[in-house]
Amino acid sequence: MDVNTLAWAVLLLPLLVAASILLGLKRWSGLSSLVSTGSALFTLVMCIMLASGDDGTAMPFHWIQLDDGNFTVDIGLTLNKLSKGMMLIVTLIGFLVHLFSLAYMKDDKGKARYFAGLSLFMFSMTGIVLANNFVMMFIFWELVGVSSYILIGHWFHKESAADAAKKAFLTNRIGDFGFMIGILLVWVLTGSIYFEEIKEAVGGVKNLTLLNIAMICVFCGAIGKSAQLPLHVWLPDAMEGPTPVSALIHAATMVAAGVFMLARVSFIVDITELAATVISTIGALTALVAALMALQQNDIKRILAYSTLSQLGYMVMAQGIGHGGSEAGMFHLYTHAFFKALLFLGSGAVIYACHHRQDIWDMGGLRKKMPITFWTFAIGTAALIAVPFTSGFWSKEVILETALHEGKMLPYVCGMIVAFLTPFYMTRLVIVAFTGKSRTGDADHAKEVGPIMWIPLAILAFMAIFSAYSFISGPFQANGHADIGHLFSHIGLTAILSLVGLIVGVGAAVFLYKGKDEDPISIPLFRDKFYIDEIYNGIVRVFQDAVAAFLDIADRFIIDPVVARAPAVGAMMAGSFLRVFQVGNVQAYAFMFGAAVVALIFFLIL
Amino acid sequence: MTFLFYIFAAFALIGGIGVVVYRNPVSSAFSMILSFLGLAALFIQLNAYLVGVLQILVYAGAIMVLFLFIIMLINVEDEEKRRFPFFSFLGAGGIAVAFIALLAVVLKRFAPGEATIPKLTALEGPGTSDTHQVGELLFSTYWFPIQIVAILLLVATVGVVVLSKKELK
Amino acid sequence: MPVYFLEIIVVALGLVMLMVDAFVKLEDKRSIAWIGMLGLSVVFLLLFQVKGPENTDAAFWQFYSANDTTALFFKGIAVLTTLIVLVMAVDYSPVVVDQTAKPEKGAHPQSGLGEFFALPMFACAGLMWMASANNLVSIFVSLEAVTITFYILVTYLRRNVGSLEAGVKYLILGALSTGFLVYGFAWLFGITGSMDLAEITTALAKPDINTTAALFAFALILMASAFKVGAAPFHLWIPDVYQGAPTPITAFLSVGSKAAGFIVFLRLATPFLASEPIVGKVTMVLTVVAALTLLFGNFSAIPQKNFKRLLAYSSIAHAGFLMMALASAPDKLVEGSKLTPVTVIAFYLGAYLLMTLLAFLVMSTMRKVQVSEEIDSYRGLAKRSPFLAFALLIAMASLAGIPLTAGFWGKVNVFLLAIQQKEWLLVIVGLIGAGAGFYYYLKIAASMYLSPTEKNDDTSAIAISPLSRVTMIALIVAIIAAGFAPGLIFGLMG
Amino acid sequence: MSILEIIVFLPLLAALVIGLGAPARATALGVSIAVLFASLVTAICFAPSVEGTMQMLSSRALLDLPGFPKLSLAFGLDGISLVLLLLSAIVMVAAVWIAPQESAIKKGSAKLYYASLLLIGGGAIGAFCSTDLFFLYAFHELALIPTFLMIGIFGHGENRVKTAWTITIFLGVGSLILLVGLIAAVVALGGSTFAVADLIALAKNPETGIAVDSQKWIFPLLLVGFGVLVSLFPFHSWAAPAYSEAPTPVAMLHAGVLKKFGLYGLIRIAMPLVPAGAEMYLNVILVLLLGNIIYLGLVTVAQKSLDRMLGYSSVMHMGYIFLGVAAGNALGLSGAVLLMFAHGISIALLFALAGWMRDRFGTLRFDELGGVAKSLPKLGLMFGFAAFASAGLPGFANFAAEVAVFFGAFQGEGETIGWLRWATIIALWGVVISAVYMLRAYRHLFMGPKPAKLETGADITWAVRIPVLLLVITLLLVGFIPETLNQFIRPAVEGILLIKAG
Amino acid sequence: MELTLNHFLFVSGILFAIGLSGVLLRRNLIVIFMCLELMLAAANLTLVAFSRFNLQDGQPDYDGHVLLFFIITVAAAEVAVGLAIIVALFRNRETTDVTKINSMKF
Repeated sequence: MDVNTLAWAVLLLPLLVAASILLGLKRWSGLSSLVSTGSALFTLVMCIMLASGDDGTAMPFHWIQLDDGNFTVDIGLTLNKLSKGMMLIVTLIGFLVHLFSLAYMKDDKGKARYFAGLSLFMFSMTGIVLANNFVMMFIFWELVGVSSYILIGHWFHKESAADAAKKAFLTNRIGDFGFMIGILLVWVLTGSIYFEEIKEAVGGVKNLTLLNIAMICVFCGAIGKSAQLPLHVWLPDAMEGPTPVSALIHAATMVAAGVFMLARVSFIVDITELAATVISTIGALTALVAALMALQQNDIKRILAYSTLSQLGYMVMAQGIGHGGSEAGMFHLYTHAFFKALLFLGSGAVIYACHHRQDIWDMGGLRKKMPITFWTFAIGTAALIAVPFTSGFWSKEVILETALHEGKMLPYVCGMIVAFLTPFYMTRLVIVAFTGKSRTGDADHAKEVGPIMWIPLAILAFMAIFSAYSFISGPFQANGHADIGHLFSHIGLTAILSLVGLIVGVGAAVFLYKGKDEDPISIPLFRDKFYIDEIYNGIVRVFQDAVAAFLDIADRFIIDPVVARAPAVGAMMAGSFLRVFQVGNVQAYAFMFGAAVVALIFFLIL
Repeated sequence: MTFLFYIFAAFALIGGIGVVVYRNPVSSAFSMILSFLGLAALFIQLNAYLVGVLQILVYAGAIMVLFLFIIMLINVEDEEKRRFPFFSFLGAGGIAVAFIALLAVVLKRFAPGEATIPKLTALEGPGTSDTHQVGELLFSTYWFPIQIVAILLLVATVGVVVLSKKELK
Repeated sequence: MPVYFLEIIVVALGLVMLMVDAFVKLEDKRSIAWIGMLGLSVVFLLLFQVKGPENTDAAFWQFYSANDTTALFFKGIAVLTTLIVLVMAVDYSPVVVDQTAKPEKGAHPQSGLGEFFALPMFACAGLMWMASANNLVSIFVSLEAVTITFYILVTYLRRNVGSLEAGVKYLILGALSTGFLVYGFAWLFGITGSMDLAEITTALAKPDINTTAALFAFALILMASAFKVGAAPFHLWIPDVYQGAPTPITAFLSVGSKAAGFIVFLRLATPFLASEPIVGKVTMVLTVVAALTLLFGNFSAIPQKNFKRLLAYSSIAHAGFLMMALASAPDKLVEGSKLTPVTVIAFYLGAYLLMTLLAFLVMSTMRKVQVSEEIDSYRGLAKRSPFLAFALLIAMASLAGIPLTAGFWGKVNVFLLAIQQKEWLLVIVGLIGAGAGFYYYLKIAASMYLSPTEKNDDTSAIAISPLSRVTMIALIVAIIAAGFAPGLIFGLMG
Repeated sequence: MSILEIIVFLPLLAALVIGLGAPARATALGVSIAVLFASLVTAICFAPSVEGTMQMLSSRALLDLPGFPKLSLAFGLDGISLVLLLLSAIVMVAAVWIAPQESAIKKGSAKLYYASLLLIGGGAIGAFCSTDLFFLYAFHELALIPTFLMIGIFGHGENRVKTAWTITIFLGVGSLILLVGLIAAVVALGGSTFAVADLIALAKNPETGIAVDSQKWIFPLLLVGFGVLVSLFPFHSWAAPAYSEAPTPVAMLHAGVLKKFGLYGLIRIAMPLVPAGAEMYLNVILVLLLGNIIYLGLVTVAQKSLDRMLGYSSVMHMGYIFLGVAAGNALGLSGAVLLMFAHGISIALLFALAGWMRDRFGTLRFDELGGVAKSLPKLGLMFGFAAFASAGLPGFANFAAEVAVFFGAFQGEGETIGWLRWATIIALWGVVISAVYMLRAYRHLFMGPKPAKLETGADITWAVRIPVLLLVITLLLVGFIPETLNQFIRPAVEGILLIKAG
Repeated sequence: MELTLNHFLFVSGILFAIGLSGVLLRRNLIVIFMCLELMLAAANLTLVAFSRFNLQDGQPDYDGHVLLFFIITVAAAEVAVGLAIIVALFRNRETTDVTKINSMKF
């Protein structure tokens, strides 16, 4: 297979699988899941082949041609360092999630639908990664939204799942609103929607203010997809989906899309200072706020979700700090993908073992019952809290270093604080969930999961530790700053502070939570997520539902009456009035005739 | 001449007013005959002898007799015991006055109306009488309308017969 | 064959019918109508055969316009109307027999029916003369011939209070309008010194004409003409008279009389419109009358509950559209254009004939099964007789001016003319009127199709006589055909 | 007989034949399938040419009198009308096919029902195929009375008669205003012809074109006239109740097909004949279309039952098409035409499913329904397709069209944000709004727990699936490969722009 | 004062107006009908006056007279029919009061 066919196959295979499941394969749900997983493996293999191939653009498909061909939207597949590396992450994590799901979703009635959704998700994500233009990216961007809707709402008969799916989609839509405006503005300014052409033209844009605005608008898309403040609210709720889905969404797809997109257009960010500042600030704030929220969560998946938010904050922040920040962010995305997938799948295994209990205070003592899970989970945690020499350590270090180097103090300070917080809440999680005594019967009866589940965990654990080293990151082409040697020679303030943070955080957590059966501290502000959801609900209720209801009433009682009813009533009244003349008396008629004649004469001769 | 004009005009107008104001239909009918006589005299003053005679024969004679006959036939009582309702009176009078006022304006602006009665220059010799002239016109030039009127009269006859057929009680 | 033979044939037919009624013993006097129908059909066909005379010197032609295709078209309208009125009259005859005087012993049980068929023939002849009349005298006599015949026909149902009342109203107001007409004619004769319309036109066009007197005469004549065609504010008699008159006669009045009234109106108005000094005011008055008519007709119809009365208002409304065409001053017309008030009015009346007669046909058929003429009594007609309901639906659609019916083209032409002449006031009022029209015409459709029947309603099927059915089908086809191809009606104008 | 004459008159004749006694359903279905087939054949035979001129012309002169505009029964297609012809044919098949699912069909005579459907559909087809202004207008009006009867007799709910009145009077008056506008345009162009092509040629010529002074008031007439037919804000209040209470096939045909006539007219008639007028009123149009998108979008959000929500959503989406038209460039117009097609199919699909649900569940109120997708997964899937299509998700035709519209509205010189761009930005928020209400509806109807009272019965059968799939597949096909239709639209739009350019 | 055309026209007009006012004022149908005849007669005076003042070859314009002849004839026919109608009405309703004939209105 040549590169061209290969790229197209990578894109279309998941779609084909999703469609075929939908069209009839779903009757055999087992077969469906196998086909889906097989296709994920196959895609992974193809991506590996692609990664070793040349860069370039696969022959495009003219999706739509307008304006007599002056405006053409292609489905064109770009193969470059960035996209090929990203594809590997996506397909690898994707495959592992598929594999894990085989076991996790074994008894689910909607298994076929689930796997169709997964395949669709893979398709959408592939599209984003390979897109060579904004519109195509937007198309798949939206499709990711749909796929997430399907997967988060997999158990749609549950109110919470249904609401979460809707919320995720709508929040993303709001981001997309900005994204589309951004695309349009960039198009207006540079005259193209193709990344390559924009890259060439962007230097010549005169109206830099508008370009900044455009970039901020584009960033809105990332805010939505990557769940940055203030559109982060969908992500914790998205935990209503099956856990492997969370792993997929949080690790390699969807949320990564935003960061990826920013990296894709880094050439614009490079020349738009204001936009860059906005990006880094929002990223930093997200990292901080999410970490604070994570401190007080009890649901195992939610803790992980907030940690994801926090880590995404790092990545996005990195995109805005300029000069190498973009690569740093992508590097963190890459390492994070593995350990976060690991953590989620691990938590999935835990939840599975505990009969779908998710509250960490309902668990406890799982270390002994599920050793493999525990150890892999611990490795993942270590990477997340940036224990030195794990992958997470390196990638975070790079970001903070760059921020410091570029003199972006706000991101740097925020990042540093998060470095204190992350070890704390992750340690809290591990201690509460895995150590001590089992607090419920479900936890008590938990057993180690089967190999289909733990094999992915093991693979990911390996990656969580070693992915930052060039023997792995090389093939993934995410090696920008993974020059470990360089980092070693550079241990300075940042590394020391990080280490301090790690120690303080872990220590505090151990001190506070060791052997506890309930949370010794309570900070409602954090637990209730700064009341942002409530505020949003209020806004939606006031500014949307109330206004909508008001407008509905206005429509019924003002517009309709004025435009339609009033003339009708007027005509009726005129009719009733004119009937007055028809009194039925001949003399009255004659009188009116006479009067009319007199009036007529009067008018005519005077 | 002028004197006679005013006399006959007064006849006609007073007769007309009588038609309107007498409560008894029979009185109305008689004052109408008076009015028609006055009119006939005015016609004759205008050298329209045939028309004047016709006015008396047909209108004052035949038509008014018919009216009187019907009044008698259906034996209408003095149904208008009351005076005319004020507003009817006002309305009818108002329209009449307005009409006359407007007519006065029209006549004031109607320059040909200032002409005095022109002299008839060709009233000598046989066949110059108005009866002769009108008769000739009627049965030569106007033969076609005459035919239509004939049909009209036929229709009227049939209609009257149909409408006043005796009712079987 | 010369044109004037047509009237002679019609009159002769009428006489024959009277004779047959009087001297031939007939089982069923309805067969008299057949004489008329057959005769009129022949006359209608002959309309296409006639040609003008070679020699127009004779005195006769002062009173009867020759070589006038418009007149021929209106004669056609008169003949066709009468023909269909006779069809209706046959259906309606039981009512006539019932509502006229009970015959004496030994007399024919249908005594009085023969005249009911014969009189329309004379009216028809009168209408045809009106179409050709080009002299004040012939206009007057033919107009009166028609009017007096209608006095009789409207009052025909002597045992019916409504009919009598309608007759009296028509009589009084008709005579009043005749008075104004005569007075106006006198003045017109006085200031122009002529009875011939052509000469009057020339006389009025002189710049030194006394404008005040001319306008005075115009006002008087306008009153009478407006009365005949039912233009506001001289339309007030129409609803009452239409409601009371026997249904076929109402149809006759609303189509035949109106059509003839319009051609007379046209002929009488033309000299004034051609007169430079007064045309401005004349047009303005016509505009106001047209606008008033549109408003009165259309709005008054909205709250109407009686179907016949509704059609009366509809006839006023249509008079409004016709007046709109008339008021679109012809002095600004494009050279050589056939888009003139005359053609537009003729077309409109042709279309109006088809749709109005169709409605009345349905109505007179319905009269056999129910006395009520309330709109509500058409409830459930769609189930009782889908055909009748459909026929009425088409009639209403056409009256409302729904496209692809003849009525739509009528309106389009009127609007074309009015817009071409920049009569914006009329266009706006016409628009409002036509909009209101949708409502009240569809009210009938709503009653037939949408209203649920109630317990006491008769839901039995309705028998339609074959003759009526054929006529209805012919009218439906004609309405739709003319809706697709208005050229069909224009073609009849030559 | 040319193929277009056959396509146009076949449904009308079929209506007549049904009236005369032919089996109603079989005839209607057969004829509509035949029409669809013939339309597809037409599309295949259609040569997408660069000039975008009319093809498949046929003409029969009907009136040629001096002074009167020349009238002929003339048909022809360009890319735009071809697309709309296809839309009509597809929706008509679906509507006729799904009609027996309506239990309301028993309220009156089936003959009347199917004949009316054919008249509505056939009228729309006739309007799109006509190249004569008069017939273009007249064929559209053919639907007026059948719609009145259909809603009044077979409609849903207590208010159906009132609703029938509202829509009929509204549309009737709207089309009268339109008629006056059209006549005014014809007269202003010399009043010599009704042939659209000739009128356009006259308008193009600076000597015979309409003076700017006249355009100033002719265009508003046309805008209001066409606007009422399209339910342009604030002339929209007929639409939602009518669609929610109409029998399902009528709602499908009306919302899906007939409504597009007004937009078609704006593109085909108003813009070429009175281009200067269109320019003058651009900002007014922008305000009104934002009224459609934002105001009515929010009103849609406030709806409490599916049918009314769909009704309002259909009104709301007209705003986007107007945006494309207002953009007035190739991108915007192509987008508008494509969106007309896409919206037509998707709204027909939504109404088809909603109607089916109303019939089964007895209600469409959100608070009385829920969790339907669990027991009726196929319905849930199909509705999901429809809802996402309507919300403008990629993969469906609507998305491609909306993208084109937005790009069209943004196109132009300059690096500033003018009125049109501001309007576009505001309009983009409508995308969020439509997602809000569509997802809310889906959430309320299909997700969450099922109310105990709700009996769902069996899932959709093939009798429903076939028409539904027909529509879904069309949406997907055009969504994935917009060029299937765009190849026709592009040259046609170019043609119109050439006219505009003069 | 010399007699002028206007004298005749004015008298005619006044008579016409009187007739009109009678039509509006009187209740009795027969009298109303008489007033209508009065109006016709008044119009006739105008006609004759104009005939007399518009000389044709030194003679009055007899066309006017002819028209008048027709008017009288028609009026006679009208009276006949009208009275028949009134009689028919009277037979049915026992009244000739015009204000009572208003069963149909609005």
